[in-house]
Amino acid sequence: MKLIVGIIKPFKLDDVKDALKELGVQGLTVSDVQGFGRQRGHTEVYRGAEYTIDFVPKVRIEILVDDGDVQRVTEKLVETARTGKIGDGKVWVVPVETVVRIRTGEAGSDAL
Amino acid sequence: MKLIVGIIKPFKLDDVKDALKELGVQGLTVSDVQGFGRQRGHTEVYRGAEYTIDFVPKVRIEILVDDGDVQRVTEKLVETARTGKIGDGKVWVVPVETVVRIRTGEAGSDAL
Amino acid sequence: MKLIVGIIKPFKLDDVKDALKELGVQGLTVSDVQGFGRQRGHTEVYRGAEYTIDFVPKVRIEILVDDGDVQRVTEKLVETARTGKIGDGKVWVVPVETVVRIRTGEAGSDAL
Amino acid sequence: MKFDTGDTAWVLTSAALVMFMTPGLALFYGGMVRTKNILSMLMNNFFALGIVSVLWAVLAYSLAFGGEGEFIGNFDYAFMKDAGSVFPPGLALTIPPLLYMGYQMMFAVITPALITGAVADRMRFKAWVWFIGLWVLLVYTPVAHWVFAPSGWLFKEGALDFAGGTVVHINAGIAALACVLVLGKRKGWPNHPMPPHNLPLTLIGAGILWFGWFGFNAGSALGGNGLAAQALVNTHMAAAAAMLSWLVVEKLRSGHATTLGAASGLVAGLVAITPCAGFVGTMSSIYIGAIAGALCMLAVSLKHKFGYDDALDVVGVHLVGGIAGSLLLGVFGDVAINEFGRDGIAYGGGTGLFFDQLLAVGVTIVYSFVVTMAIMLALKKFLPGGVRADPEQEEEGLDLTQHSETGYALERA
Amino acid sequence: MKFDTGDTAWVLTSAALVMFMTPGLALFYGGMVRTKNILSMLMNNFFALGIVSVLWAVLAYSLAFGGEGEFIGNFDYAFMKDAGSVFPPGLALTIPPLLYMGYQMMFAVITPALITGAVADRMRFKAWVWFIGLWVLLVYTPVAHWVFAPSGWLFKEGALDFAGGTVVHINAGIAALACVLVLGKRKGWPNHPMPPHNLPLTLIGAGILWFGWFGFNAGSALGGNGLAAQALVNTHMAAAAAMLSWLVVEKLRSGHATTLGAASGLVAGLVAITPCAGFVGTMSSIYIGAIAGALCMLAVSLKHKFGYDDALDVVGVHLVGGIAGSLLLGVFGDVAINEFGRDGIAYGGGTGLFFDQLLAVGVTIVYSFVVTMAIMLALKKFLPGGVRADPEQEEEGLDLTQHSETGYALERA
Amino acid sequence: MKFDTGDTAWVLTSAALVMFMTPGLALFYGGMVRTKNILSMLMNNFFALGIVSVLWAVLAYSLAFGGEGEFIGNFDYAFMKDAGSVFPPGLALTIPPLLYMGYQMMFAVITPALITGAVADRMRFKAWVWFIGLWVLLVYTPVAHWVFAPSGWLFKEGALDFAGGTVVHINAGIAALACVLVLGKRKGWPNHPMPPHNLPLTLIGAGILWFGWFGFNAGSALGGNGLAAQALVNTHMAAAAAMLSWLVVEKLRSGHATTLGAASGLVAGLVAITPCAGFVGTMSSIYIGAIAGALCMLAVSLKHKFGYDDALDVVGVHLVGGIAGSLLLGVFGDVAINEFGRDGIAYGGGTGLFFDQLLAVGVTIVYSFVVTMAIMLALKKFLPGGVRADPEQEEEGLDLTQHSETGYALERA
Ligand SMILES: Nc1ncnc2c1ncn2[C@@H]1O[C@H](COP(=O)(O)OP(=O)(O)O)[C@@H](O)[C@H]1O
Ligand SMILES: Nc1ncnc2c1ncn2[C@@H]1O[C@H](COP(=O)(O)OP(=O)(O)O)[C@@H](O)[C@H]1O
Ligand SMILES: Nc1ncnc2c1ncn2[C@@H]1O[C@H](COP(=O)(O)OP(=O)(O)O)[C@@H](O)[C@H]1O
Repeated sequence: MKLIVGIIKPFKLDDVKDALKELGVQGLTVSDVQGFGRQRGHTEVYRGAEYTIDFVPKVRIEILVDDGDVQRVTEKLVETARTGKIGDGKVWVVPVETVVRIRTGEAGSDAL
Repeated sequence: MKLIVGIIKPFKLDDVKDALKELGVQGLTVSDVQGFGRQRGHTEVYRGAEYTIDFVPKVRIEILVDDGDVQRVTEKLVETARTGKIGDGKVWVVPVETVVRIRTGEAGSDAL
Repeated sequence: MKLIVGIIKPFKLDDVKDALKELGVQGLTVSDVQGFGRQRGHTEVYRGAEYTIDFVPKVRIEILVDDGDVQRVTEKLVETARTGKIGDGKVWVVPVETVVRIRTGEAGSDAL
Repeated sequence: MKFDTGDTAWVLTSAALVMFMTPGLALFYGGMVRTKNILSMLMNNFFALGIVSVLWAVLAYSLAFGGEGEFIGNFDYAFMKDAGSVFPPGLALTIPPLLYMGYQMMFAVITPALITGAVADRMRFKAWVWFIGLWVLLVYTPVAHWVFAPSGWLFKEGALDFAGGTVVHINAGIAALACVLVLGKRKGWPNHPMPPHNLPLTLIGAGILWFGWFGFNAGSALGGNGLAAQALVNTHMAAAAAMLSWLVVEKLRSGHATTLGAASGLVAGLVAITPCAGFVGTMSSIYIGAIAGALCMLAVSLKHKFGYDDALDVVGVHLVGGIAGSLLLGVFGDVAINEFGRDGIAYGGGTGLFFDQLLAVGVTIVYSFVVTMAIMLALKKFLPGGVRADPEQEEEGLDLTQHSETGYALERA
Repeated sequence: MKFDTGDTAWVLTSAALVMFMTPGLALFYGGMVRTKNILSMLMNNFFALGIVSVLWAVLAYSLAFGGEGEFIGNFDYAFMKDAGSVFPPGLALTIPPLLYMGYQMMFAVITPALITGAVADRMRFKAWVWFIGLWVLLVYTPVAHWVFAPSGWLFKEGALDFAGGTVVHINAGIAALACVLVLGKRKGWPNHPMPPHNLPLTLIGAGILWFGWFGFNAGSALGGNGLAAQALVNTHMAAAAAMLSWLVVEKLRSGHATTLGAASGLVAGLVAITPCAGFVGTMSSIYIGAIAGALCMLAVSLKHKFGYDDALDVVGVHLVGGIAGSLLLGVFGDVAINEFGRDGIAYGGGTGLFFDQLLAVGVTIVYSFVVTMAIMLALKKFLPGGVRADPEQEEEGLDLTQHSETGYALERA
Repeated sequence: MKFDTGDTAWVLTSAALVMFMTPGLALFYGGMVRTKNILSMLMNNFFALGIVSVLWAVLAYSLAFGGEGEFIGNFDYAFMKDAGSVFPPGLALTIPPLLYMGYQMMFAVITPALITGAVADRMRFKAWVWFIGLWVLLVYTPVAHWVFAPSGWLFKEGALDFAGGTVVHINAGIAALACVLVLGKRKGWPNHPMPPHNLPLTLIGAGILWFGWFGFNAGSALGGNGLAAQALVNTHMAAAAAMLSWLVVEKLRSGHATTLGAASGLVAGLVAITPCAGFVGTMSSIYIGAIAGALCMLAVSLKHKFGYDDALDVVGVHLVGGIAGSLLLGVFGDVAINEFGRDGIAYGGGTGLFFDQLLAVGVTIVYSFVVTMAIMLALKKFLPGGVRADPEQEEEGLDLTQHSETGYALERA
């Protein structure tokens, strides 16, 4: 069991969700995050004082998948989230030891 | 050292926190997330146009625990967060290599 | 490849970001979270009714690093985020199996 | 007909100001509910502007001010017949009769709107629609007739109510109690904290209420005259004094003076001065405000003691503040301020006025409580689905389940 | 000169109220856009208060009300020459002439501001700056002259417009259509959901609009008199009735009565009653409101059918509501209410008024559409950068890209 | 006594409008602070409505307007004795005397409220409570007497101040400077960015301020007359012109025209026109506004240059704008507009008025600065806990630490 984590551009979320759904992914969890990286932030001006905001709004996606699905899902995610411009984000994979579905107590693949 | 991550229904947060506290858990970290899964989202209407919102508000809990506590804590979490209805969420466990308490620099179990 | 996760006090974020940048860290991702721990929350009063809020606002930082950088980055993070008062937070390290840069598809260290 | 342009100008302005109070009230309450119910609160109040206004033109004005009955009006002005050209019997004003009708309408709108604060977070929208229509016709209209119409029995009795202490505040406050007794407590109340989701919204509302209340009270002088000036100053003073006294009591009891306390206190003062505004002097208005602020601060804990879930303290503020003001008028009434008023205990008038006020208060409480209870029980029984949202709907929030909307989508995206 | 103090008081108040409508409109619209464009919306509206007011004093008032031409004013009052001391030809009022100029100014401000709702989310600020200046001079000014100036040809024709059904609402509504045709659709419209980011803000705006509209319509009686009272009551009734009818249609079609629907409906009613406010009776205002509310609810789907991206339904509400009101005046006009009015079809006046109204509506639509289109096309061609934000700017939001600001930083930090 | 109903109607309306400005100011400032201090800001302003109003009735009105002293009033009207029935010596108005007292009260409330913008984010609530009481009695009251009371020495000197340029804006602006010098800089200022947390709130406030300012300035004509009309139009024009000039300068300097700039500019214009509103012509008001907008835009950077932490630019806007307006009156004053005014330099009056204005400005600055400084130093020394929140409290925010509340709980839950 693995956890795929993706940091993507917010406006790509719907596309990514739809693409993964098509691929058979049954669930995922997202949150709003702020990214710092190569992509520049922006400048804001308040009464003549300039502030540089280094952080850029991003969305973080978490998807639990069976080991065998990791590659397919990762590739799909990368492909769909890509715009080709700086700031498209990262995807990484973390090992997971157990997964439980709270409702039923099922564990492992059944819990997805 | 392990990290237990739980996605639960927001209104269960207080119960879960209290139950884990009783169990001896000294700390945890939560964030607001949006879940997509079997549980249906909802429909919103603005001037006659309908929008389907697929995401459901959830709360994400992270708890660092000693290896020996993983099962107890996971079970308690699952038990307390359960309503039996679709959308109760998931719990998963990730291996952790180091933990440090920022205040003191203590590492490992002492850092919890 | 590792993922360093830190829970810190919100007002330390800028210092931490600047310190890590100096160290050569090229990117990181942050989110707003609520922490529960030794640090006490606060009390709010509405029309005479008192509510105890157990959660304290914290910021969560995620940094993907090469295995060789883990110690340096962790130490810097701990050092910069420290105030010495209860509630300074935790840092932990999780193994990562793959990292991909969405824009280019580069993997591993090149993706950072 | 020729009217006084200055008097007309002031009452036109006042009508606009009183209209503005209902959106103000919506915001005042709206900021106090939880995020998931904000639109429901706004909707219930704005809806009052829709339904009550139309009902007023069609029927309720006539029932409140038509004819010379003691207990209820008649159908003389139904569907606006003649309402634009003649005054209700016993009234001779210097403003257009239609303006009197319009000005009174704004009071009929805001009175049931006050009840939204009590039934918050759990009443079905459909039930509110039925409730408000019935309540205006069966409760507001007769009470307004008794007190405001010159032929009304409480008016004749000598009870005074300058701008609606009994008709508006006590009436709505006791009705709120009846409503919550039928509805029951919100899920989780009182153990689960339900703090205000947006206090700045509440403070916007408080500001608008204070502003609009000048139209409510000083407009009730029905002209641009010295009495209006007295009512305006009294209104302001009572709000100020009540804010201070609420904060003092709060500070002494819980250790903090809160922003919500300031907003609540000023409203308590505005409520209490409503019946008195044109009958008492300036210093009296300060005393009345100060007493009401402290009293209402104490009264908002009653619900915890007695266990009724009056969500946003309509009972603690409007019922208690309204009773305080109506009875204190029996103490501070001063004929030197208004020749059509009466002297209270402190001005050598003895206890006569006080007991007439007590009568009016008691009668309003009993009538409004009983009839409101009957309406709610009838709706509970006969309205398909009843008066209360399902537990799941309550959990998910009224905005989504009643209106298919959410209040905020603030993340940048 | 000696004026009537009461009339002056009411028009002073009304001028203030109409000014307040533009911030109200900014909030009403602002709540409906996405978070990233909230400030752009507020800015476009506040900017209207700046630029139009100065233009008005310098030139536009003179072009609208100077001289006795049929089609356009002259330069008599340019740079405020004499504007403070004499009335436009054909007007003899009981208020200071300068106040008339100031009151009319508030209308000139809000009319182009209405267009901001259509061009939302994509028009460059620089383009808006140029557009609004040109539009006020080339479109608003002549239409106001035709309809409001006693020497204007539509005025003489007998067309009636109490407070701006043609001049304000139809004019802005059709201009909004021309603007969005030139601008094109927003990225992602209509597939990508773009729900309102802050409906409580919209409701604050709706409350302010309702309140301010009393100044707009009842102020147009230009005095504290019976006509003002009638206009005030009509305004209120139409808003109430339109809210109800919008909600009923909405409920029947989509299964829910929404808060945004209530806010939209009341605005539709206010729009429709604007031309009629001082020419029809109270019951008629209820009918007009009820028809307009239902009609506009249906009309907001037209954009989906025809594929023009009128972001916040300026066409559906202001154009359609304005046409409805202007034509219904041909039905419900009643000389008994206003001797300077005319009887409509329902009051035995035959179809004469109706066809004069139709003429005024048609002429306004054609003129405003053509000239607005020309302005937009010229700006698109000659303004460096054109009228529309780059796709990246649109994506990032106008607040950051046009104004270097963000609306909210609500996290506690 | 018989008064003019129209004049009374307008001043009643104006009093309500000026009251509404204080909540408006609270929102204007409130949007600009950080989330953790929003309630503190709202509270400090609302509290001004409470404490100052009661003080006014009890003592301050009498000290400001009682008797015929040159430097200070007396106790004639203390505890409202006679204040409801007689005018202050030298005044003969067509409105009820009590209304004059009430109208003036609203000015006394908002003047110290202006200072809240400077001391934001760090002053203890308890210190504010003491400060505002002392400041109203020791600073506001005498200055108001000198300038507004016919027996006041600056009034007799010939200095003009139509609606409070010296008494309100310069007075509060210089006091703000004294306060921040004693308080010191906020933790992290100026390196740490402290952007506004809710600009829509600020824009709501700006809209309310503009609206209410019609009562402030046009109400100061104390009747529904031509002078009120002139003041209303001037007020509007100056706000509009100042918004434009602020935006132009901002655009030239930083490359962007911002929404906060529009809001700030319009307030700068309103401030500057305050002393002039009833003494200058319409075109002059445009010039005054345009100058003030540009000047204040430049002045808000002074704090960075000199290193005083005037959080929300009370000095840059109110002090500088107030001085600009008071002195420009010496240039643009025109007896043709107001027979009780004087001609300025541009109208052939020579430099006499200008120097009288300069005197009034200088005296106000010196007096207010010195006494405010003394009050703050005394509080710092003698008030247990001092004037400033602890560093930890500042970090955690004033809302939680002073009032045990938080502004928002917006997550759906
Ligand atoms: N080392 C890192 N650890 C965690 N998150 C990162 C890291 N580097 C980048 N990110 C995340 O990825 C986002 C995009 O990275 P950026 O360097 O801007 O562009 P790109 O991925 O196209 O090279 C950042 O905003 C941040 O959220
Ligand atoms: N594969 C997954 N990866 C990550 N999160 C998931 C996954 N599946 C479900 N979730 C999370 O769990 C929540 C509940 O899942 P859902 O399928 O709705 O119900 P249940 O857990 O009862 O089967 C989702 O809203 C989502 O946040
Ligand atoms: N076991 C844990 N698992 C996850 N997060 C934790 C845990 N313990 C503490 N935290 C996080 O660290 C923060 C600081 O912890 P706390 O116990 O208050 O102080 P300290 O780290 O100084 O001992 C908490 O608010 C919480 O976010």
